[in-house]
Amino acid sequence: CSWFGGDKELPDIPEQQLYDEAISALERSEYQVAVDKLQLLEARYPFGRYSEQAQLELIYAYHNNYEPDAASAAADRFIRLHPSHENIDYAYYLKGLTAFEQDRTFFEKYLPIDITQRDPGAALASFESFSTLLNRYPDSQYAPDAQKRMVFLKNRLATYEVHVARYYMKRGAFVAAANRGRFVVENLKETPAVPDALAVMFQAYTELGMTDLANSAQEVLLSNYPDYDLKTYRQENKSLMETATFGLLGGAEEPVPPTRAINPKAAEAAKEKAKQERSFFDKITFGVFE
Amino acid sequence: CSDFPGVYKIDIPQGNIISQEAIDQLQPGMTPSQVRYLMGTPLVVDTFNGQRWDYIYTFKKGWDARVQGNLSLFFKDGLLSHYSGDYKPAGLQEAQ
Amino acid sequence: SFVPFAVKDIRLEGVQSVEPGIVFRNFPIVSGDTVSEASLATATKQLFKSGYFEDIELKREGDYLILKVRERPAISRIKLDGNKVLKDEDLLLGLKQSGLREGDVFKRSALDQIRLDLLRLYVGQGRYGASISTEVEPLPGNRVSLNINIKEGSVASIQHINIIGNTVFDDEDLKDLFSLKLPSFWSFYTKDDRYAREKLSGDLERLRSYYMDRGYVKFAIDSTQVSITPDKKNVFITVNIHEGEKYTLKDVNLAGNLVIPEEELVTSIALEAGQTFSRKAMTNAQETITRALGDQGYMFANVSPLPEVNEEDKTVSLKFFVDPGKQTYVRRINIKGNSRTADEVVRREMQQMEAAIASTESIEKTKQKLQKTGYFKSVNMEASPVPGTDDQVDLNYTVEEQQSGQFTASLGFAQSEGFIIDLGVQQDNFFGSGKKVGFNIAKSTTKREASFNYLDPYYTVDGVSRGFDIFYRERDFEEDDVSSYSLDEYGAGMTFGYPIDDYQRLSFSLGIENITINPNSSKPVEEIQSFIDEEGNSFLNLKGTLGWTNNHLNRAIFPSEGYYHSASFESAIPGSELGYYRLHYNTKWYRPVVEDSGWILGLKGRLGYAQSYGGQSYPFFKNFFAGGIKTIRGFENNSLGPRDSNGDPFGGNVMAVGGAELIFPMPLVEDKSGWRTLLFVDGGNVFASDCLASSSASSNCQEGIQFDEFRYSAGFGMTWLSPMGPLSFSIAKPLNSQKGDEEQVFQFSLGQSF
Amino acid sequence: CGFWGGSDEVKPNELVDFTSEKQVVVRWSADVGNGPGDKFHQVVPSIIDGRVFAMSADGKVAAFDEETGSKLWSVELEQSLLAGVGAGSGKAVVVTEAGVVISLDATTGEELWRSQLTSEVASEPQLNNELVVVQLINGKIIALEGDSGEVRWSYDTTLPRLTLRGTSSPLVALDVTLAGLDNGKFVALDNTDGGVLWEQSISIPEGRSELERMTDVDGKPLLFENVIYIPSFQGQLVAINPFNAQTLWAKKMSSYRSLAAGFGNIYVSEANDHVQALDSRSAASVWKQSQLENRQINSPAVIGNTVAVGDREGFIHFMSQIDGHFVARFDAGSGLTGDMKSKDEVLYVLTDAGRLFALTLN
Repeated sequence: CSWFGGDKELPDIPEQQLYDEAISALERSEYQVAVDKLQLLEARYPFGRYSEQAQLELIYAYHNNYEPDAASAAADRFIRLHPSHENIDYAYYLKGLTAFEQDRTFFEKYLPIDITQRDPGAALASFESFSTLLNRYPDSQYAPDAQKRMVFLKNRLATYEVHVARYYMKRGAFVAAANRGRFVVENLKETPAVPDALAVMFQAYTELGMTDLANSAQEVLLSNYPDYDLKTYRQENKSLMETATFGLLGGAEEPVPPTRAINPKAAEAAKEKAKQERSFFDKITFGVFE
Repeated sequence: CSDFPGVYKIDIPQGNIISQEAIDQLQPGMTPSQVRYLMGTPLVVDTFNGQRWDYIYTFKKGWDARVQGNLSLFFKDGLLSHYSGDYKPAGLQEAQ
Repeated sequence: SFVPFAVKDIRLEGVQSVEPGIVFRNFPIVSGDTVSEASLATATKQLFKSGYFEDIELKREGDYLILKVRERPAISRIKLDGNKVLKDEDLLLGLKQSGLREGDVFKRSALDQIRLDLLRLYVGQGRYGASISTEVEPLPGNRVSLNINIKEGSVASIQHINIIGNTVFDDEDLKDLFSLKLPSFWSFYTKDDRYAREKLSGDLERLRSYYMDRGYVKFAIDSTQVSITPDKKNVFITVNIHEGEKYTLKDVNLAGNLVIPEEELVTSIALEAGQTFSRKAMTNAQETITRALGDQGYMFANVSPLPEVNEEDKTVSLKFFVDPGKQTYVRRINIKGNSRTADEVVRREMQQMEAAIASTESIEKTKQKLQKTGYFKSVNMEASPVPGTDDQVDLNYTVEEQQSGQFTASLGFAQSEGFIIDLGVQQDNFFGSGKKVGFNIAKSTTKREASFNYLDPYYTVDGVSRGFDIFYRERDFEEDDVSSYSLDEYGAGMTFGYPIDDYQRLSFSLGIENITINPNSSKPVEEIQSFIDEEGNSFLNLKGTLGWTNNHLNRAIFPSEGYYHSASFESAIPGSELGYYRLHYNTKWYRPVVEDSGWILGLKGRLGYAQSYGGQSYPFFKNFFAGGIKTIRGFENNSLGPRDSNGDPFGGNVMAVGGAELIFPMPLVEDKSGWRTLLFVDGGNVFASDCLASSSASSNCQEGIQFDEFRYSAGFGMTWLSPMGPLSFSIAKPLNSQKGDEEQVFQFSLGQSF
Repeated sequence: CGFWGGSDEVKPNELVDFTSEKQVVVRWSADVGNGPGDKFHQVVPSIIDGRVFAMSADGKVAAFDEETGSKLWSVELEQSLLAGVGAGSGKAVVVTEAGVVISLDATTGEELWRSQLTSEVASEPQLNNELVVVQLINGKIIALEGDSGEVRWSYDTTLPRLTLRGTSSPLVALDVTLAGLDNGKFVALDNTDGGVLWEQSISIPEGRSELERMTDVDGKPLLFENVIYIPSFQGQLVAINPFNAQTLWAKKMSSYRSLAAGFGNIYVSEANDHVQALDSRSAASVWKQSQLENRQINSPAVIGNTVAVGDREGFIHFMSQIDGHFVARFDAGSGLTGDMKSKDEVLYVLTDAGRLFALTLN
């Protein structure tokens, strides 16, 4: 005895009518209605004449209905079920598009948030779907647009890497900064961030005193981007104290080569020497400004 | 009041730890994978010159000056030939 | 025999609802191919694999190939009835997991699997008596409807748990270890009297470790019997154990490549000969060694304990075999989930560097520091080895952001003052920049204010913070039912802070403020009047503050473990028109009652002492106040402590406030991380160390701290992390309120979390 | 339909009214503490040398005179008991919940010896002149020396993961012990060393879920005219000639209760609470009484020309051995989870609440 209303008996709507209603809902961009109709169609007539077309339209409907996860799941399902379908490139394209949209979230449009410094997760997923589309179906009608979006994504990822590299320079982790720069040069070629990446590599290797690596980075940079204003890290960032005291106390030191010490005893000696040298100002401000 | 606590700066270790006992086992003619087995994977790789591996170790303890030591290994047609840098492997010649 | 022939064309027979296009796509033979017996067989197999057809037949008519197929029906509807305890969605989900959904191809063989899966769902709920029958009803267009009717039967509850062979510990202690219990008053809610095999194996494991942790190395569970009554309503569990002897630890030694000096390791694992052998102590020691190695970069070290039992003297000699593996380096640190917070704001908290030796200690400290920022609801880290290397890992941090800070906006209109507005924004992570920004504009009966504050916690990369604030404020204390005067203040300040180690910070700030007192002429207050006569009513004050904090809490919001101290010394710098100093000390301490059970014990304490210097009289408006949701709940805001000549609360220059809290998990809520519920006891008061000259009787000013003047209250508090910021409310009952105290049972605040 | 789930709760059949042809006479009745309780213990009184022995779940053991029902002795063991009292050759033996076998002197109730077992015993010990044989719920059968409690031999078998509560109890003859096990097997063991003389599987597990694969032999085997009849749950009722282990007949039938025999019939309380009479020679169904469905009846007991079964509500139904129609009914006052024992035209009944009746029919 069912208490809450009998089992709702769905009338068997003929396949053709269901499909037409779904398509017209799409045209009127009532995407929620379209999604429901297409889901019903797929459930009632799984192998009907329209089943494949319905699955494709479903991805598009989810995408416009701001359900990115459902859209990419539907796309995956379509790719799995119909590997050799003629417009499977459309599925890959839609999958890439949903991830792309997801990345440029609400914030970027309305709030002053620099997206290139945020989580690149969605951008990576979008990049991968577009690249599968390009190498599997180079002549697909969606390839040019996908190509354009990939360039945007690559730049975004490269800028992100350079941001991180700059942080590590500030932190003094020079090998880490150099490797982040190298990641851009090796994997994200032809992006506007490449010269900055090379500059960071040059600065990091200079700080590490690895002159030949620094020179080769500088050479590649200046040969490809002759008018790049390349400065060492120290010139670029006068010491904090100088800015805090408007240039009165801290002079711009030349890049002091790191004290070379192979064994611990030498390290101790170097530390002692460095201790006396701490400037008087540095002491009274408890090293706050160093 | 020089012992009043200054700003705490975390230590910054960077690069591969190089042990004398490992580099003394380096022999000319070794293959890259043998070198990698002994010394570990180099953290600094020269994108523009595959024939040289740089093992660099640098450590900045708090405010003390940064301590550093490095060892560059050069390969000739794929095999270890010579080295340069602060560490002196016993079995190899230094590059001129 | 079969003669290969060129297929002129392929004709389909028996196709009803499946689209011909699908058939040809899965049948890799096209007209014009020459076909052999083998190629036909593989083609048919592939078509069959597509799952659309029950039977496929190939016939040859001249050069035509006839493909005769019989379609498998598709399930177009699954109808469930008779299920009340398990809803349709749960059952359909269960079916989906075993690969059956509306729209799938129907395979008769799957019917039995369906019955079994549904039965298992019911057995999982302890309903052993359930019975399920399925029926396939054909529908037009080669589709079927699957009708499943269910008789759920009643729940089997555990009637009897018996442990045989226990001599050392009695039945009650051992049964307490079990999650399976005999029916009790609470069973309708906890459902702990329902048998489930996984629960039993978990209980047996707990029993085994209970014995193994108390020296019974040879403990064994001989056998376990689970039996059920014929009416499937009662379950009986009997566990037969063999305790064996109690063993003590004979000696501990370490073998293998230790990398860390042996004495250091042996002292760190704190296992002495002679103590009762305990498996838990053994695994703890193993973890200590693994972590010690991890701190030196040996992330993939493995330490295997080898206990050798010698029967004669009932002792165990414990040997740890240490294999450090290769020193591991961190190649890249990836941060995910920060859609609002900038990468650098997360990365700057990290102690572990890229391209550096990996250290479990700094990785663990990173997680703690990220949680202490208060920007994230959860932080987890996964290390994934770098392919192609055996000594490099990438660290992947996933953070889940949460609203940190709060936002208040209220607009109103009152005849007496016209337009009332109170707009306040306080963001700790302003647009994800990691900077603390706050401003508020208020115009209401009690105050008119416009203030702005800014703090950059990472002015330098080491965490030197720099901030400043600027404010204009008129506050009428009488409306706030404190003594009747109003205060106009405006000023600005600058502050610097820096860490002196991982947990402690020092800070200095310099501020300049101009204060004007305007006493309420209609209700003069003697104390205020006598102060103004001596010192005048407007002051320019240059104040400096020295601060020290030592924060070992494990999280900024809802800490559950650790302690926190902070002390500050604020003083008017000589030469300003005021001469006073204020000392303030604040401490918090949390400890879980039972490890990760959600039950936490918390203690809080605040002390304050202020005094004037240089012969000037002490500025009353720098007094401490007590009472209200921030100090002693259950009493009106700022209503405790000495009274002025009109009998209004006047605050005091000595404060002692404390409290104890029992935090418990929020019932009935799935995601408990956004809630904190607790029972609390608050106590304390403010006092005046020397009374201002005042003749009227009502000012009952006694000097110094009077313990019998302490006020206590107890009650229930709750905080919810709303999108607008932490919302807290408390219901408290004052325990010893005296005449004149203003009680307030229900109190509410936005922006302050317990 | 019920509001709290469980709406399709199985309800016992109503009592059928009939013209009773016989009167039930209570010869005597006595009290045994608060009785074996209703935790589905298959407790049954034992009658040896003019004494009736009974027990209560909280550790009371008592002996009553067979004729008068007067209490001869009673002992408080302060340890809870699960199974009934096994009596024979001057001893009364019980097993506590903690697996301790306690042997008492049949005449005085004074304790003779104790022996700790490795698991629980849920059916009363069986005795012959030399041995005390107990069947444990972990699949072991252990024979203890009658006078000292030393273990002479022990037989072990593996059990399925889920079994029915309770076990059968072995038929102990002079030189052989016949036992039905919880894994559907039936073994004959040599009393000297416990060696397996022969083994027969009574019920083979079918179906996929643990519940469907339960095949316990929980009822006690019945020796009737030199043939052993063995009931099993979700399996078969099998008749075997114990001397050459030949199976005479096997009939698909599910029962977890013991059997009774009379007038050439074998009486079975089936799992679905139908009482059936089968011809002992051919296993043909003589009659079937199904009006007691869902009343959770216990094992049948023959008294006079009737066969009696008790139910969970405490009614004892007497049926004619000829055609199974109801002849008399007696209200024992509280549930009958344990089985009843008939001896010399007297039916001894121990109710869950601990009331011991000696009933006769006239």
